Amino acid sequence: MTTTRLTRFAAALLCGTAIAPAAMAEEVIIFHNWSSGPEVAALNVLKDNFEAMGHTWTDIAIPHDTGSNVSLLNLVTGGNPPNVFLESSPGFYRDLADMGLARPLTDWYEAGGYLEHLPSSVIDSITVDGEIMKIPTAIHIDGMVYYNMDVAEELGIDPAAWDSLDAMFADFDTIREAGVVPIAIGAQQWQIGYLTHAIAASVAGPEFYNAIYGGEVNPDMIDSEEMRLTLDWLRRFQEAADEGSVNRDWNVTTNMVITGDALMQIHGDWMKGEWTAAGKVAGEDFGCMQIPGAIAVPVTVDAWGVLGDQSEAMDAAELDFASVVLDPEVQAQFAAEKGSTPVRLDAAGEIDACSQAVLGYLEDPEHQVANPHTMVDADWQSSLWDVLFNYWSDPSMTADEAIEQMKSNYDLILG
Amino acid sequence: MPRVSFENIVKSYGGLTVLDDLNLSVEHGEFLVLLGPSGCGKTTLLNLLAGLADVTDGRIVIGERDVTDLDPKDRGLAMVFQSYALYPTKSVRGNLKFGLSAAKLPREEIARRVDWAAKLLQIEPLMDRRPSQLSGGQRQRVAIGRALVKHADVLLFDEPLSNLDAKLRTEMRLEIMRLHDELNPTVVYVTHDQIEAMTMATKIAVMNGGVIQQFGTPDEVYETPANLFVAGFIGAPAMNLKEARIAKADGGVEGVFATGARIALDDYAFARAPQEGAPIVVGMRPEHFGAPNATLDGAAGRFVLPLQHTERTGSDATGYLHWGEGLLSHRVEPGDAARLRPGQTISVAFPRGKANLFDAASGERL
Amino acid sequence: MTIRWTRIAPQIALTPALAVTAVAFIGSILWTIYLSFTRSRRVPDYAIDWTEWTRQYDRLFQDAGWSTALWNLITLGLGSALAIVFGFVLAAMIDREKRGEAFFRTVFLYPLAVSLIVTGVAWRWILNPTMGLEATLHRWGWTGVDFNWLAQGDTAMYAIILASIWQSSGFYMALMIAGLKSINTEIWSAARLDGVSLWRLYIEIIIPMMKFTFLTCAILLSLGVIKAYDIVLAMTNGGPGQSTWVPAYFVINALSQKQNLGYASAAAVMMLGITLLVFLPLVLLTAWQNRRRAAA
Amino acid sequence: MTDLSVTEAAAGATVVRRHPRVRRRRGLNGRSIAVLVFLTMCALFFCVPLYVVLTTSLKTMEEIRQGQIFALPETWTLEAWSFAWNEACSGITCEGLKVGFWNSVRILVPSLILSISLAMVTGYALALWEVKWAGTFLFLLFLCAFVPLQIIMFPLIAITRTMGVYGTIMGVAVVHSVMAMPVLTLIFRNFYKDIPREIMNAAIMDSGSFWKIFAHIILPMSGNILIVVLILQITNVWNDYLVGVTFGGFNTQPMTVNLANMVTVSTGTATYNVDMAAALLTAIPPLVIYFLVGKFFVAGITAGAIKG
Repeated sequence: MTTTRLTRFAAALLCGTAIAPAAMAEEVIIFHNWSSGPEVAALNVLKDNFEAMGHTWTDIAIPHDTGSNVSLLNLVTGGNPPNVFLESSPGFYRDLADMGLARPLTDWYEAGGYLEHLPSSVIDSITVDGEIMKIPTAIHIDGMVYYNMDVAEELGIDPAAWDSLDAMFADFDTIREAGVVPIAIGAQQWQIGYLTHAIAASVAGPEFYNAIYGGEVNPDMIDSEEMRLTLDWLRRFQEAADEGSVNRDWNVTTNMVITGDALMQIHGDWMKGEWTAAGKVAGEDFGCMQIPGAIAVPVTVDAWGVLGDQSEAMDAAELDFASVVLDPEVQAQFAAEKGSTPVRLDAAGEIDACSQAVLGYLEDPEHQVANPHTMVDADWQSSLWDVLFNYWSDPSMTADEAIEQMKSNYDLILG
Repeated sequence: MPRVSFENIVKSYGGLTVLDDLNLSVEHGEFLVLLGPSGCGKTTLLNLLAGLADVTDGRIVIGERDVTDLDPKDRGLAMVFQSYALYPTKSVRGNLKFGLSAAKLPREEIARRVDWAAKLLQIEPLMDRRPSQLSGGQRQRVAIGRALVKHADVLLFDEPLSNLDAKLRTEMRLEIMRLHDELNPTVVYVTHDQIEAMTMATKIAVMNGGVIQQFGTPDEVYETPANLFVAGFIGAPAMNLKEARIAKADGGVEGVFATGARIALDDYAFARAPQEGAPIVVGMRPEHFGAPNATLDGAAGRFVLPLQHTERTGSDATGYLHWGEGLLSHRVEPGDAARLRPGQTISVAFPRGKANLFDAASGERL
Repeated sequence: MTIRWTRIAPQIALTPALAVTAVAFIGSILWTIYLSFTRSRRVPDYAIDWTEWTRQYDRLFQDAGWSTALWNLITLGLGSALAIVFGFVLAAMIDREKRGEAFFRTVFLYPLAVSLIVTGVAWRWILNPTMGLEATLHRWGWTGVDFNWLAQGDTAMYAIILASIWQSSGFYMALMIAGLKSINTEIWSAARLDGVSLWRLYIEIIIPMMKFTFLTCAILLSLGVIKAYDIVLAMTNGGPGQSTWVPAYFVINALSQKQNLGYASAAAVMMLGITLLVFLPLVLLTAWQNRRRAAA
Repeated sequence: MTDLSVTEAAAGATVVRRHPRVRRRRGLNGRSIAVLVFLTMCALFFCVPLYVVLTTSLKTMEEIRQGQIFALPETWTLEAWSFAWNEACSGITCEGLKVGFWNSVRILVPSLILSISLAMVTGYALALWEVKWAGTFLFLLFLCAFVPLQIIMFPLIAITRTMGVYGTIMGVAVVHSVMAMPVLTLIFRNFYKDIPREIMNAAIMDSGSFWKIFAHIILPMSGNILIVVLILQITNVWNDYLVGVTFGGFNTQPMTVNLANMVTVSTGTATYNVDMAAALLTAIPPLVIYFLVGKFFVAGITAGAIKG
């Protein structure tokens, strides 16, 4: 690390990052795949603070399911690489390292004293092969239950009282009779994939979860009681889905709950952003909780990576970006807009009821597992999603058939 | 000034040899007509000269220059095409100018030459029209004008009159001859029309099967055809070619036809002395026959044969007599033709010194 | 030898096109074929393990998604073939009944100007179960009608076929009209004099005479079906499940979701094979037609 | 399932020939009426999507939720149109479809210039000049014309990456030009092939310059085929999705990609009126071309498909 850069760190630390005038204004190209309203609002928090430092934020967004990974990798290796990118996959950082374009940030974290403010699960998720490679920006729980409290009240149901999925499903008939969709589901491949791993963590527990979604897949666990349990619950969810669920976007689905057409949704808690965007207040208009009876919850840590082998000015600008993301105030604002939970334990500002609940779940390290994206082989996960979505879409497909397909996929991909 | 010569030209397409070791040269200011049936290689030869096709082997020399490997535009040629090949998007003036401006001539020079050609060919009122607005004859004039403005030493014509009606064809023939007299370029003219060849050429090269059968003045080609092909090809109606055998009697030489008729050949200038009984072909032009039933003093042969039919072609008429399996044609006074009846026996006489003799086996002139 | 620009200039002018063909097409195809034998993931890995160089293909043949994609390709091909039939019927009717020819042609052809993404968006909206056609029909009292095709795996393909027929029928109609117009008018008169019924005239005379047009349409259609990607993306994005996957979608999915370059390459090579299968008849057809024309 | 790149197909862009046929005015008999009724019904089927999309785009969301997809709007409003054009979001930028529109235009112009000039010169050289390997090359082009993008996608990504144009407007334009080159070349070649040999010979004797003959003689004769190819290529490029989404980068993606993004990930409730307005906005340019120069359009898209 050069002396000039060290000086800049010192200056940044002294003055407080957000207001530090940048020595050199850079046009920083930022790649992400966020596009819904709350996501964009949260990005704008970063953007405003970052541009206040004199830099320019040039945005490139490729929506989730159009192959952002391929684009990102090719942009990086091509003539126009983004400097900052929203990317969790550890394999991606390994590829970057192979190309000499990785930028380890361990020194910077240590110099800035950031590590003591981050939960250990977050530090784990941003570490790739021993070096910190990413800048965590938000924590999400992948499978939270959000419900419309007004509707629950009208129906005379208290979701908070459910202590298991069985108890939850037991109320569905009552809810349907009142003309309300009990659970709103958007049946797109990735949503079903997320729902499944949330169910897996919830009903089958961390050991099974990590055997399937962890860095090291254990083939013996594919054909297991836990897998059958997970698949059986998935089938029950499918049977409970309404007619319009096919190919419905998650935020459209959330809106069904907001408008009272449906009672609840199980999804990543980024859906909170939709609620707050609609002017609803957590704990008053909508309730949030983990899946009833959950053994563990899957945690997503959204994180940015920065590109190495850049000009000195760009290197500095990238670190400016990192310091903006990890600024306690920015963390709180960002979390409020996106509906996430801050990654910093000392994030300034108000924490709403839902985030308080999340922080409660996260207190117990045994109660959490990591989002598959940050851990697992992309090919294996994609093949899992293929099988799961087929299973979802074809009611005649049995759990055994699904397990058979998974086993053969394992042999082909990882075997 | 240019003399055009082809030396040992070979041209083949793939495995097919079209021209094989062809030699031909034409002197400056001559009007050479390449004459032959379609597919005889005459257009190929012209394209080789123009550079539009490449020789497989041999040399083409224009003047002192070996042009074999030159691009067409560098050979000092101009060409008039069968379909005129006018540039459809350019006006007449544009058509005339294109080659000149491509050669980067000064503007005034171009204008001068275009005006000169327009005047020479009387196409001044048409200068701003498009080719599609011109009649066939006008297009032909423009095409010729386009070739003339280049002041090329050698002018090439590729069957330029074949798309015109008979009347225009005659007019344009005269026009081309006038231009040749005035400007005196070397001309190579391809046609399959023997009338064009006979009227315009100073030299004719009769081609068949990629081989030059005879090269000479129109008179030579007509009067003393070098072989059976030329004999049969030149002249309309065609020369009568009848098989015969040499018979020597009383020190004279006679030809005895299969029909038994005889013809005296004493006056024929044999290249070498004929052998008794040698098979020959006797060529007799229809117009050399005397009038039917008229007596002809000193006739070489006299034939009395039944008439099959007569044909009248305006200024002329031809009678056809049964000759064994075939026919013998002879010129008839047009006025007489109407009086002759099919089946009527007619006596015709062939004069001395007019017959052409060919070796039956090789077809060559004896 | 002197330099002859008339020989050299065209060759120079052809160099860019030649380079594009050599690099972007031939070179790239060979590259993809090579990659299909490797275990490349996100980035190319040029090592080939010769003990299992067919690994990607083995996986492909065992992949349920791939066989679904192949079946869907056939379904889509057969289903879209209706567009040819439909196109011919429209063309024949327009050609016989001159009235309104310009109007009908314009109407039947306009979907062709619309991109497949837009086509997908429009039809997805029409087939929307809660606010679209089905809802309207139910409101009109036809509650028995089920138009929620996109929601079920076994009908989603029909929705895609419907949209593609809508989009492409006009094109085949235009080809057929051209084919019909090239038929000698005297045949119609002759048939009328002979008192042949219209049905028999079409089936026994006109259609056999247009067999070349039909064949052309069929080949164009097949090539279009192989390339079908946009319409699937816009209508169903492959779902529900993998029920509307087609090979073109499979390749993109393998590249972007599975991040498996080797696997995507193997699938792409199979796509090339299918294209060649369709292409071969086209070459033969062209040769046959040339010979026929030469004979005529 | 005919996307336009297929319809160009084989070769030869002879403008569809119309044999003038005698129009017989017959009375309306039973069969005529049946045929006309059938055709009218088909026409209705073809118009339904346009009607539905258009009316939806002019409605408010409240009206749309009533599920009267075929009803005319009660209150006509252009709000959705202006929202789609000016405000709709694609990523963090909420500047509407106009961004994509201008991107499409910026992609279109260089790709037209590149592909058409390359194809024209190549077609001209192959058709009118003597090149020994022309036959082999033509066959290769014929093969290439049918290669789906997927097969050469990764190599093309790598190539454009090396050229430094991946993820730029130029990159998208280059890929479009490459993909269109074989077909357009065949079309031009088949058109030029019919130019009489003698005109070329005359020009060769007059000038002999490859480029001068092209500029002065051949180009002025190419008017019709240029229009045909222009229409073909404009519709192709404008309606493309795959090239745009694969090779487009920093907000340089064409309108179709913007549209797809907008439709799949909209903010909050699905705003079908905005989606439909956006779809129409995307479809307008090729539709305008179609309705303005329909005859050439038909010739364009059927170019080559009908040989003889």
